[in-house]
Amino acid sequence: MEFSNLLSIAGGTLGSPVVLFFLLGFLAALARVDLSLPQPIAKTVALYLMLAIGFKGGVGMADSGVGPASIAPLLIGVAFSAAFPILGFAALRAASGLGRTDAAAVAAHYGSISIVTFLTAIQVLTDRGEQAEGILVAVAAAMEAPAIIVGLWLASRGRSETGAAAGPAPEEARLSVREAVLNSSVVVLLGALAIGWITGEKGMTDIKPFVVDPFKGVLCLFLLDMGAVAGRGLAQNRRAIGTGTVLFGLYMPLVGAALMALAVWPIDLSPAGKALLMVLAASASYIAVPAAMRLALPKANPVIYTTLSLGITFPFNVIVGIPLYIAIADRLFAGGSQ
Amino acid sequence: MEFSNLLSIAGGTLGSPVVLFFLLGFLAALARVDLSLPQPIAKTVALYLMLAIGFKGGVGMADSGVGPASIAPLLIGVAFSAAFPILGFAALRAASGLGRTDAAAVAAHYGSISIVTFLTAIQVLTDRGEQAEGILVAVAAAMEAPAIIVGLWLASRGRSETGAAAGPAPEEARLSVREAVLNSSVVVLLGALAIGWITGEKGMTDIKPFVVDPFKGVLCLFLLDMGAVAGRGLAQNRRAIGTGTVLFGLYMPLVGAALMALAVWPIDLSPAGKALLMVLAASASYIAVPAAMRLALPKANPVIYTTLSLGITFPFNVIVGIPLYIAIADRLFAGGSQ
Amino acid sequence: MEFSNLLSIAGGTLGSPVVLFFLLGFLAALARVDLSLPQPIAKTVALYLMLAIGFKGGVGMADSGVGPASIAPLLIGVAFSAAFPILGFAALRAASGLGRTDAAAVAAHYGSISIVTFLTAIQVLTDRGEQAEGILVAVAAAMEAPAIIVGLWLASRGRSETGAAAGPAPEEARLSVREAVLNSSVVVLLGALAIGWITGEKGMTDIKPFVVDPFKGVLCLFLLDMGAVAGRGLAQNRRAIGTGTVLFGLYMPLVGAALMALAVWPIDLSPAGKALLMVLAASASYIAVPAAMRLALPKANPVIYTTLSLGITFPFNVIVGIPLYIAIADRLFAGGSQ
Amino acid sequence: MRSAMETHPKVRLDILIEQLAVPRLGTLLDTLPGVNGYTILPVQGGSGLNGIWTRDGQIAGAEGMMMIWCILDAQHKEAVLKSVFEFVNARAGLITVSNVDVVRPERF
Amino acid sequence: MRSAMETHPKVRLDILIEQLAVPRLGTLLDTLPGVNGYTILPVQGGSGLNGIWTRDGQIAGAEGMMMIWCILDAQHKEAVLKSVFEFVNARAGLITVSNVDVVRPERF
Amino acid sequence: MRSAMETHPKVRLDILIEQLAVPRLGTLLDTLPGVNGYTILPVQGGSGLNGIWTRDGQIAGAEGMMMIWCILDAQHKEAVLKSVFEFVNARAGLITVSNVDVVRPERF
Ligand SMILES: Nc1ncnc2c1ncn2[C@@H]1O[C@H](COP(=O)(O)O)[C@@H](O)[C@H]1O
Ligand SMILES: Nc1ncnc2c1ncn2[C@@H]1O[C@H](COP(=O)(O)O)[C@@H](O)[C@H]1O
Ligand SMILES: Nc1ncnc2c1ncn2[C@@H]1O[C@H](COP(=O)(O)O)[C@@H](O)[C@H]1O
Ligand code: NA
Ligand code: NA
Ligand code: NA
Repeated sequence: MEFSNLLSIAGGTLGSPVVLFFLLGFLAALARVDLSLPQPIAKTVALYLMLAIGFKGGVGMADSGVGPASIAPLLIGVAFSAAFPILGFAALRAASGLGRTDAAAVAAHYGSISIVTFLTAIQVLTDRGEQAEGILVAVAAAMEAPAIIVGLWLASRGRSETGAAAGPAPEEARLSVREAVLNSSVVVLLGALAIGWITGEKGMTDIKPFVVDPFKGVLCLFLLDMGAVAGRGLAQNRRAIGTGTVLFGLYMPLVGAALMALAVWPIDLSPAGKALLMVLAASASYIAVPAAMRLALPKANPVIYTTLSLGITFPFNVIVGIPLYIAIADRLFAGGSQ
Repeated sequence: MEFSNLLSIAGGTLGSPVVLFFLLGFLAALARVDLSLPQPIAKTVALYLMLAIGFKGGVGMADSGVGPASIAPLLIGVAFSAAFPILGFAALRAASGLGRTDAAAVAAHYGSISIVTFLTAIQVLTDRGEQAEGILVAVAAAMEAPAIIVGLWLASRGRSETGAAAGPAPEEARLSVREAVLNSSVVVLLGALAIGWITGEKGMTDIKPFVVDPFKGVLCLFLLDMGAVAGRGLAQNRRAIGTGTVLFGLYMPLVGAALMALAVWPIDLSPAGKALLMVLAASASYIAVPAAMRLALPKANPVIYTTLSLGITFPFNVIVGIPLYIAIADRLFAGGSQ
Repeated sequence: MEFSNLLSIAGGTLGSPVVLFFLLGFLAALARVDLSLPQPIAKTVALYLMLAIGFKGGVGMADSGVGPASIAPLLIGVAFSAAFPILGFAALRAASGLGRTDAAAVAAHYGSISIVTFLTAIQVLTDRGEQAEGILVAVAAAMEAPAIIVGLWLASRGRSETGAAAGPAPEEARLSVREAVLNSSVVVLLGALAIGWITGEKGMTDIKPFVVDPFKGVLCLFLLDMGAVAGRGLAQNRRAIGTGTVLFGLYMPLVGAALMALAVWPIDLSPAGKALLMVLAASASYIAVPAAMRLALPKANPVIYTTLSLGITFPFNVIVGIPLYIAIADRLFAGGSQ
Repeated sequence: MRSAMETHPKVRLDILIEQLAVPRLGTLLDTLPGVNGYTILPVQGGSGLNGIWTRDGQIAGAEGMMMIWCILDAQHKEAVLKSVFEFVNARAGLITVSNVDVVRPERF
Repeated sequence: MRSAMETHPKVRLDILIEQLAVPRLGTLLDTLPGVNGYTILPVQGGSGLNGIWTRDGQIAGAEGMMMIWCILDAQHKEAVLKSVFEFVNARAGLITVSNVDVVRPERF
Repeated sequence: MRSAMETHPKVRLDILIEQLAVPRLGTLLDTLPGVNGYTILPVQGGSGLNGIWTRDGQIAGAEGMMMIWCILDAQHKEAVLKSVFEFVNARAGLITVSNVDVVRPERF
């Protein structure tokens, strides 16, 4: 029954237009047909999704109140984001043959989170009739920066060892962290969260036809684009990254989700919320962290971290990971309450 | 009564916001006011319309099933697309004074189809409460490539005659046909058709507020842009093309629609479906074929084929043709069944 | 009670997602986080809002008819737009220390109108359940050009005085006025008004899910962008404009609204319509007039007029002005009829 | 044997100009003898005596510049430059002139 | 003391080409010895023997050009120019060649 | 009579740089003596030692470059080039230097 449950979730996920449009863009890219959106559109669709998800989260918080129980997921998220890069760095250094700077850059991506994966998981949960706490949006936002700071610290430890400056100059590091914390996605996400919280159900009535009704359709269009970009990167660069690194992109999400499952076990949170935290743990950033690494670690090879997080882990999570994490959360956390 | 029926359809068409926005863009352009959209938007709106019409077609196919009866319109469409350029080529060589290469390029446009004209006709039919079979979307997609292949063949026949290479190099021709068959519009159209077919009514419920509800409004915005581009082209280039060529752009749609009316007479298809096939036959491409001709026949003059298909035939079809073809289809094919 | 009414309107305005998103963009810009949209998107969203507001206005005119009573607001609007720049010019010359050309350019902005401020006010009124006459859209459009003509005349009077050409060459002036009268925003606004008028309620049913339902949400996105641009301009250029000029940007809207309140007192128009005319009077252009001044008065400093109208008056109106003018209109014009 | 790739000296103009004025500059260029074409490149932003500007977020065309790229024969340089400078100097803009080589001299 | 900013002469190609043909030109450039990279700049519009065009409103890529900017060493100029000219000459496009200086000569 | 169109030699820098670094480069340029302005042009894509990239479909600014165009007086060339090279060399980017003529020398 558990296995059939997983299958049914996976089937539901694979049968969802959202995932099918992702596959369309991805497979077309592998066949060298580029379905990506023009950049101004891609950026704006992303901004729209931030705005919508933030606003909905804020209205959710206004509805149900934000109690002290919300502190626990926030703390767990931040702690995970800070600690997971250390594990990832060790694994990459041991098994993937990456240099210090590249390993630090990649590890930062996996400690941080992918908001698109998060959105996709929310949609899958919504399709199943499950809804998570609004605070999860704030948790997602809070999980972006710690991993960047730790990643830069990991890179900079090489400085003293080797003499040469493997890590970033302090000024660069400071600016990059500011960039990551204050990048426009995060600000829109948190700003919309605040606005949703302030305006509550009344605000929601006002702009529901914009932020709720077309949301899933817009997500389809966006995942068409993301699939196209992920597939293009994979097609162009698969030979540029070694097998050990590719494997990292497949097992690391599982490790992250498993650790997070343990961490959230005792806390007071809906099964959907716990599933989303597992998704956040499993996902790898491709907005904030690549930008921060580009700035602070210009000598890290962007081909490696971009291809890995966007070309490997993102498709893996969309197709395999999300149904799996939800099924596990269902089994572990919903079992008792049913 | 037939005439009044035509008038009422024409009145309905001209009174529709979709056509009025087209006229707004067109007339403004003639008065040198440019209402065109920025290119990233124009491209994305086009993509959205492909996605929406494909998806709806696919759901329609899931609803009603795709029987062997669907083969007939597909075959007729492909045969028309391959044969009609030969007729067009002969007419252009005889009456418009175009050289071989230009005549071949133009003829390919008229054998192929205009998806925007198709969309407009679907909207006019929908406004009248009529709905065609979902398979028509696949027919439209299938009618793009044959005309390109035949057009390139017509151009290349000049090679042996003259010694100089009038036609494309074989490699160029191959790549251009690939481009036409696999251009992103067609892939999104067919991909969305498949996704609609797979997800059926359930998928439709999910993304209806994105692909159905705002569709007509988005079409208005798009036709504002198309009118602007068509009018601009006409204003800039009307002196660049001869009267014989201009007339071709007006009579050729009528010839195409008439031939198609004969071809679809015996087959098992709704009157709306037959009207749409007439519209496809009457319309001239301005996405796939211009691109293919640019690549494979760089020496053909793009001013001629673009101005003709977009500046003359497209407005003619939107304003005069579509109501006419629907009225004829109504008279010929719906009469018996009523 | 009047004061509490103002407070309640102001509270309603400040609690509206539309204004909160504006503040988000504005405050983020002051904190050097740029939330502006890519330009193709910003332009298209503006076009969409023109199209939607024009169309709704036209349908409104079809519904309620356009009687001779509509002439009065049109005439008042045009007269205001022509006369107010003279007052503004005198004030700027006396109290702000601007040169003739700069003063003329700034004054033209304040005689003309801001369509975004107008949209925001319509939304605030709609949220209160009030609706103005459709003709107001035409009034707004008609108020753009006169101020430009008068502004250029004010600048050109310097020519004879000084010998040097302070004002525009006549050909430049003619072209700039044409540009202002026929800029694409105005044409779309008036074109959509005409289309709404022609198609009436039937047309509205067709495209309501595009022009009405998501309108407020799109306006949020747009004001996020406008806030970002306004805040950026203010942050960059606040030192470039003197205190006298800044004060002008704060008192001039109040003067304009007060004068308009007197002008509309006797005429036959809904209180909402009168409030909107006050908003038009109080607002300063930042689409048509900056473009016209750039072309016709290239020696006027764009930093002054742009920062003033967009960085000072626009936020002032959105946050303070609109609730104030509505409260006053409420008190003056609705009191009697209630 | 002479090289097939013989090149010929021409003059390159780069004109930075407000985008609102581009249609008029285009009309001017179209009428100047020796100008057989020009190409317009978008500009994203910049910095100058009047401060910093960027295209992002702008809804109006009022701010924003374009770059015009124009290749012409040296014999027309003087006259073209004179007309264009007169136009550009009345507003915000820059012109630079440099030397380039082309393969097909008869185009220009 | 020699200046730290010693510069080295290189050749700059500016290639204007239909955007549809850019992928093929890119493939060609990638195979030419001496070409270690190139950069693609968008073009907004232009005017030439075939009239005026603009990117605005276009849904298809059929109209529209791109500018390719390519820095290379003088020793490869002749051969690269020959191949590129052959490609460009078959379609609408222009090539100009000019001299530039760079700081890191080994990149090119 | 001397020609009204007397031109004056200046130096043109073309700097290709990651767009994320453009604000910082701008800040640097704004502080350098001799730099009175610069212009930013968008870049659509390119190819280099690190492979091919394109702007299409990207949601983040992480990938993507811009081109900076800067005209300056020869007397500042050495110092400006030194500072800019230091900045660019630490990351992905290119600088070329060339000679141009301008009409109004006092702007630069
Ligand atoms: N020295 C320069 N080099 C390149 N571009 C410049 C230079 N000076 C000014 N510009 C450009 O011209 C625009 C207007 O300059 P200004 O009128 O000085 O503010 C600036 O925003 C830049 O885009
Ligand atoms: N002399 C020129 N200088 C710069 N660009 C040119 C020139 N001639 C043509 N072009 C560009 O090349 C395109 C095609 O030129 P044509 O084939 O002559 O119409 C034009 O639209 C311009 O963008
Ligand atoms: N020789 C070159 N000419 C023009 N642009 C180049 C050249 N080499 C590299 N580039 C540009 O610089 C970017 C980064 O180069 P790279 O770091 O070598 O991958 C490329 O994507 C190109 O846009
Ligand atoms: Na993670
Ligand atoms: Na056809
Ligand atoms: Na005003």
